[in-house]
Amino acid sequence: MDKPILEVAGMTMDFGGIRALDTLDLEVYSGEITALIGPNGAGKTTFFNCLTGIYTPTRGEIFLNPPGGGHKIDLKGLLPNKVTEYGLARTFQNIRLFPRMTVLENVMIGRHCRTRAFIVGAIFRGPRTRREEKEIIDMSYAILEKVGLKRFVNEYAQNLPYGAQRRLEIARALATEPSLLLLDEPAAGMNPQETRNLDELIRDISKDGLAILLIEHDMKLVMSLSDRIYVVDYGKKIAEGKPEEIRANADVIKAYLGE
Amino acid sequence: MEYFVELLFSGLTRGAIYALIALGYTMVYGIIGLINFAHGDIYMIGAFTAYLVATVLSIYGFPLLAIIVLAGLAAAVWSSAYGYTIEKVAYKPLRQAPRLSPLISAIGMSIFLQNYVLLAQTSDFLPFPTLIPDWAFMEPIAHIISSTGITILIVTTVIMLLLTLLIKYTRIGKAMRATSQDKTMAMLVGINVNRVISVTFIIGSGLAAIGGLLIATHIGQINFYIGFIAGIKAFTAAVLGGIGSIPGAVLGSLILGLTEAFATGYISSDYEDVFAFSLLVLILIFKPSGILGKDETKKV
Amino acid sequence: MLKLENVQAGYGNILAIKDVSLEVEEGEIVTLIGANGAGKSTTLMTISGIVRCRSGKIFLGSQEIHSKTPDEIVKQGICQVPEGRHIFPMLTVRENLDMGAFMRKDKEKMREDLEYVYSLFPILKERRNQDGGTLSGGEQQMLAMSRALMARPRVMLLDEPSMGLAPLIIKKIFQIIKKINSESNTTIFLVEQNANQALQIADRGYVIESGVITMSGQAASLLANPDIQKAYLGI
Amino acid sequence: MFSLKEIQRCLLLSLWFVFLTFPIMVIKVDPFERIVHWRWENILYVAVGSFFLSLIFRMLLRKTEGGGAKALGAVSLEKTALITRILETPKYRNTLIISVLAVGLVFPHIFSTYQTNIMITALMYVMLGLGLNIVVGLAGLLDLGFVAFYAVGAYSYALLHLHFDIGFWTALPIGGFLAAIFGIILGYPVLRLRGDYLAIVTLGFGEIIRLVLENWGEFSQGPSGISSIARPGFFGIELSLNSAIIYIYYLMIIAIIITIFVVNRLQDSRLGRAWIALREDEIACQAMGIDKRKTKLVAFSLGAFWAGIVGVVFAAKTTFINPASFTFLESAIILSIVVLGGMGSIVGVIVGAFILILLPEYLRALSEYRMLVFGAVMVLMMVFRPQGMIATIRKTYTIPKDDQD
Amino acid sequence: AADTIKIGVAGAHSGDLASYGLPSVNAAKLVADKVNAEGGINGKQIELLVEDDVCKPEVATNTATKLVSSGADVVLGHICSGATKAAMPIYNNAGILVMSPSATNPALTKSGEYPNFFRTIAPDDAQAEVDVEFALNTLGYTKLAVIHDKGDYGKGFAEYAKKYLEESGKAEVVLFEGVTPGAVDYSAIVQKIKRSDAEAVIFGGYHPEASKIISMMRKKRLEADFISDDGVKDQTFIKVAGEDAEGAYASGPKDTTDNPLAIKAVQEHKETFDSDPGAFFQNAYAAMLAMVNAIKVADSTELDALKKALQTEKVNTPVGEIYFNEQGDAVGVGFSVYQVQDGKFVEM
Ligand SMILES: Nc1ncnc2c1ncn2[C@@H]1O[C@H](COP(=O)(O)OP(=O)(O)OP(=O)(O)O)[C@@H](O)[C@H]1O
Ligand SMILES: Nc1ncnc2c1ncn2[C@@H]1O[C@H](COP(=O)(O)OP(=O)(O)OP(=O)(O)O)[C@@H](O)[C@H]1O
Ligand SMILES: [Mg+2]
Ligand SMILES: [Mg+2]
Repeated sequence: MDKPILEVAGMTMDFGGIRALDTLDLEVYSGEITALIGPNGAGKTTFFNCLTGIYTPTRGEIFLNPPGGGHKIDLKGLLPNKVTEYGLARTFQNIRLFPRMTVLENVMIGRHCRTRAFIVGAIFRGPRTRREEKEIIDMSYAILEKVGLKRFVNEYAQNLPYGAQRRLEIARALATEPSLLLLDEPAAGMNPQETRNLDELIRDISKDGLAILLIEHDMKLVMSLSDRIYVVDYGKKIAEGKPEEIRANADVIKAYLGE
Repeated sequence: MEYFVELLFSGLTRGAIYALIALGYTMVYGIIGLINFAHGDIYMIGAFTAYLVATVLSIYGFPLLAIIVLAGLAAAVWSSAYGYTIEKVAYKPLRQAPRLSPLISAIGMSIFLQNYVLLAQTSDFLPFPTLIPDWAFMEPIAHIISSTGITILIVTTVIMLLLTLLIKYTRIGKAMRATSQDKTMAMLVGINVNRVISVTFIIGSGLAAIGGLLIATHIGQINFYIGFIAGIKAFTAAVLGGIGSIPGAVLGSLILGLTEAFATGYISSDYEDVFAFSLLVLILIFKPSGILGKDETKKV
Repeated sequence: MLKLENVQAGYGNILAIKDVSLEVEEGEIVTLIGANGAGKSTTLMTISGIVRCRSGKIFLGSQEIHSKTPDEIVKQGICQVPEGRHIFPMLTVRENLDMGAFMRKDKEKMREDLEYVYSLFPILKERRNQDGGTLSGGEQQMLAMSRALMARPRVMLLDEPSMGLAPLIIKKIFQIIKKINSESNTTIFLVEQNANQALQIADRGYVIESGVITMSGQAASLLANPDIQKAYLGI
Repeated sequence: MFSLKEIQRCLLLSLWFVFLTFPIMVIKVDPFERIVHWRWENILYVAVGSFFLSLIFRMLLRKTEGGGAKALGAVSLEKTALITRILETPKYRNTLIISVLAVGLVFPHIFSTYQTNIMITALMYVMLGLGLNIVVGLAGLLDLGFVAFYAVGAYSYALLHLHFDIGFWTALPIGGFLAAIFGIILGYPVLRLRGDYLAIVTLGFGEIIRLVLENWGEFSQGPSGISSIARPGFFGIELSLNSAIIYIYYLMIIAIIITIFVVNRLQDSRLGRAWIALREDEIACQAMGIDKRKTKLVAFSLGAFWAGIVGVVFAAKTTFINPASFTFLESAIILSIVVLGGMGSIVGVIVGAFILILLPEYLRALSEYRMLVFGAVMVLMMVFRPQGMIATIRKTYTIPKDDQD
Repeated sequence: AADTIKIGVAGAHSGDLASYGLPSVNAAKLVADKVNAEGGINGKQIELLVEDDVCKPEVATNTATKLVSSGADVVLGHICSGATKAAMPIYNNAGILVMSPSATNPALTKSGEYPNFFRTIAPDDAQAEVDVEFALNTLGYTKLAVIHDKGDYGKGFAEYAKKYLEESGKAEVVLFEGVTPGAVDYSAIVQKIKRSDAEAVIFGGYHPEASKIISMMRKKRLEADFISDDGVKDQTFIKVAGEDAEGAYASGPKDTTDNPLAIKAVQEHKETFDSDPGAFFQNAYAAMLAMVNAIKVADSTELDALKKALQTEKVNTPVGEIYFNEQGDAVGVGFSVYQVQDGKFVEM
């Protein structure tokens, strides 16, 4: 098996007295779906925040191996937008769309870090800019089609039903052409039917060969999707392995799954 | 050394004056996140009411104490009434509007109030009766701080303490904090949001009136424009201390007052305001939500 | 106990619920299921008076409440755990819980209830002095639930109380719902995506589709209904 | 049309106003002669006035209230006023633009110099408004010190002309760039401040600039100002005053057209979208790979640039400037233009500027009541049109019809 | 218009400076009515065009263009020097004579940039000269503090006062500073004055700040003398500062109490507006008389004719028998210093 696209070692995060993450190690491989599960308050979202530069971890390393080869990049302490440019994209547990922008625009924003046009380009709108603009729209539209939000294109994001908003977040993240996609509880607030569609969606996203790191409490989804699962509790890793191993793991059952 | 002390007290007096207005600003901001530019003018109206009542009473030969009490009362009552009405007319209809709409409404209201007083009364400066006599026992330090100055300092401190307690421990105080953080949820736990907001305006305006009375006594004259200038300074002070925080408003005001006094005393009064505002910028650069301001902890 | 007659409500010029009539008897657990955007949350918000009821009637017992203000409605004993938790971000966990009991005067009972919710969710006790805004999603959900419990309402409206919770806690939440319903005879009106579990504990259920009630019946019969199984239970 | 209940409420209301205005309206004292004038008649005026006003107020409010979400803000695309609908359909839009342009072109020839002159002022504020609109309307950065950049522009021309006899056309870009640089200097440290903290810092900055101009006499000639600044040159030809004014008028028209064009282009460009997104949610923005600080700085300095340009024009038009023209109230008015017109909407800003600048001039008829009415109008407009006169038209994109999932 | 003489009256008629602008309007009305009653100027009636400029340069240009557009023949105004400077080019271009009762900035006359500008008030430098002369020679002070209100008028005056004090060599300026108008408290600056051991304060500005400062000085037990300009020589100053104003000095147009015309003017004002006239009333009244006379003599409103008439013909006005020099300053306006004695300005 080739080298992981993301290597995290000894990640620790303290908030005043509270230790949200405790020397956590984790690896993600391209083309795989890795799940991160654990009780509420275990530190999952915090882990995402540390990866994406919203918090700087108290201790620990984060390295990204660009899929195209090239030497690995240290992500620790970078600004969020830098991290995204290097190919990490995320969705938020408490939805953070641009409420008063249309669905399409939300996705177009995702293209920002992959496009160049600036003041001059914007004003004079030369052929390059026009081409770029067209490319943005087409691609955004394609992505919306993929996640099945076509019919909302010109709807304001804030007026979308909850489930649709979650999918829009995924679409927006995809627009940044990530090599690693971080999903924070994408199925929350979806009914089983929608969850099933989401399942398919995530599958065919990962078919495109990018790595996915998934936080989720819906075990049905996690077990069916993930290639590997990490279980954290109180910021510590308590188990790691294939779904069936995890399902069988006594600690995990005690701390998290229950009978 | 003496000079230093003199300046110190000038600064404190000035600061206390700002604080009296800043407190109202901070309360209103705290509850609906609105920079209430009309607040300075409410203070002006308070001063005018006090002026009218006091003068009338003194013409009819009431004793000084009665004058102070009645004038103060009248000022408080009417200012509160104005505050209450303004909120209902100019801000309440804009609860769901974009954040800036009430701000503009406030600016308009401020212009309106100034000209309302200008037309109904006069553009000239009017002599404000000295309601607080120079106490004999103050004579030895009268060259350092006047009786009025002392009074203002004391009143400000007392009000600050009372407000802090009110916000922290009383039922209405809790309701205020809840309302300021999440109106929908506040309703869902049974808070009458509209009433809470009205009460806040009433209290804030009442304070402004007390301020109006004391400050006018201190300056000795009023006209329709005093509110605007003082208002801007007071708001600056409130932000400096961390807008929304009661002690912050006072602290910010004192710091602002002291800066101006010492700038005047040791450098030049030409640039006192420049120093005041530069200080503001500096402090905010290092403490982006004011000295005592709590940064909104919204988890990602 | 709670009764809606042909209620219409919406936002701006969007009609989110077009014709909702339903009834919840005293001491019942009734669940409302429906797809995303069907109008479940709007229904609850309309009952609580946050969203204006444009036409139709809402009764609590014998009296009309659709024209009352939210705080009056809460005083009547209707309390809601809203979608998206709505924790007061800059109040501590403890203060959030106190706000839940804002309407109450009986200090003694309140202290007991506080201990009770702490016993249900020990994590909250652990974090009682942490700002609500910094809690994790699930912790916030627990806090929201507990805050509602602190109010000791006659009628409790729950909007997706299991959202974002770990499997263990979800089990617990449903136990709690059943418990307060049976012990203190609280009437429960429950909105759930997790229709399966909801119908397990509910007495009756309603199905809402794009703002209109399309089906209703005993929980058991709904569970058995193939259409529902297909559409909402993911079987 | 009015139920008895409403009438009653209005009566109560007017009673309330009688009470409210009692001290200020009724009592008037002459502290020197120690006489009290009780102006009882005013009670009557207030009562009657407020009664009818409140009737009208209710009637209008009833219209606007048309069922809105009480707690959750609701927005939707269909919701459009007539003006907006006109602007959305290209056919009408073009006819409108053409006719406005036509009027604009012949204006100075049908109206008096005075009319042209105040029209220039209005146009200058349109430009200021459009500049600030980039900062506030698009990027959502509340700037209460915008006038500072205006002052920088004006003084750079005035001083350059005074000391080095530099002409209008050379000064124009210089003024703009100087202002932009000031924008960056201020913006760099403070742009991380949240909403209203930024507002007050900018306000402070505006005041600082004014105070320095006022006190640093050696540099700026202090309060007595700088006089006899040259009007814009016309290929070296000396113009008579009237033709000079008309000339400036046309310059402004051209400037406006350019501004509109540019702002429009910026609005639906990659940059413009980034600004709007930034206004909506900063953290999400960064997560989408937008460089927060850079994007904000660009907005801030672009706005400043425009203010600087207008500043130069201002100096050239009045031929005399002193710090009195650059008070906080100016900033407030410019901000009002943006918000009152409709945040982020170009047409809105134009409408706003015309209302707020021409109104006081035409209100001269009311002489002393001028500013009173002005203030009231500002409040009422906000109350009845909270979104501003003209709603923003977000660009919508057409989709191939066939696919409907 | 051939059948009427249109006289524009421009100045601050609203806003916080209104109290300095409105008295001129009254003066204009009084004179106009009188002249019209007597059959007008060479048979032509006077028509007044009153326009507000809020003392703001940019507004002043609008006011000016408005007056020009509506065919004003001569203009009384503007009130503030800044506004005046901004407006002058427009009048100049239209060849309209302008006479201000209150714009004191020296450049207006001395720079020669405003050939069509005249005024009936002494420029800052002249006033400063009087005050300084008085402080040095009559009162014999050697250490003075010069304070101003940072305003157009006040600072201009203060700078000249400083200049003359230093040139005189008899006294030193121990403090030169501006105070922020409208500030809520002046104790700091007063402490500073005190520390500077100034024997007297020369203040440039208007009465509101003057009364605040002098009151604060007395509160702080600072007995230094207070000498100021004619922006302060206003009843309101005495009334507001009350006791504290006693003994303060202020310069102003030569005593008008025994000048019959002045007495008459005040009388008319009392009758028509049943109140005392305000700031710059006498100057405005004088300006009106001067312009009316010039128009009568020249029997035209053509600029050069008027200028010639103004420079040659002496006119009897409330501020004395005056004519105008080449630059446009009034000659013969006596200037003297007054002291507040039991509630009145008494000429020294
Ligand atoms: N800013 C903060 N200050 C203090 N404590 C914090 C802060 N952010 C998070 N925490 C604490 O750190 C712990 C981990 O939070 P986190 O959001 O990562 O949990 P989580 O695994 O995402 O839980 P959930 O599954 O409920 O989302 C929680 O106990 C939370 O209370
Ligand atoms: N604030 C709002 N403004 C405008 N439209 C809204 C708003 N909130 C909800 N809507 C619309 O009202 C309809 C019903 O929304 P509601 O939230 O009630 O659905 P729901 O059944 O609760 O869905 P979910 O399961 O996602 O919570 C949806 O179509 C949604 O687009
Ligand atoms: Mg989480
Ligand atoms: Mg919902």
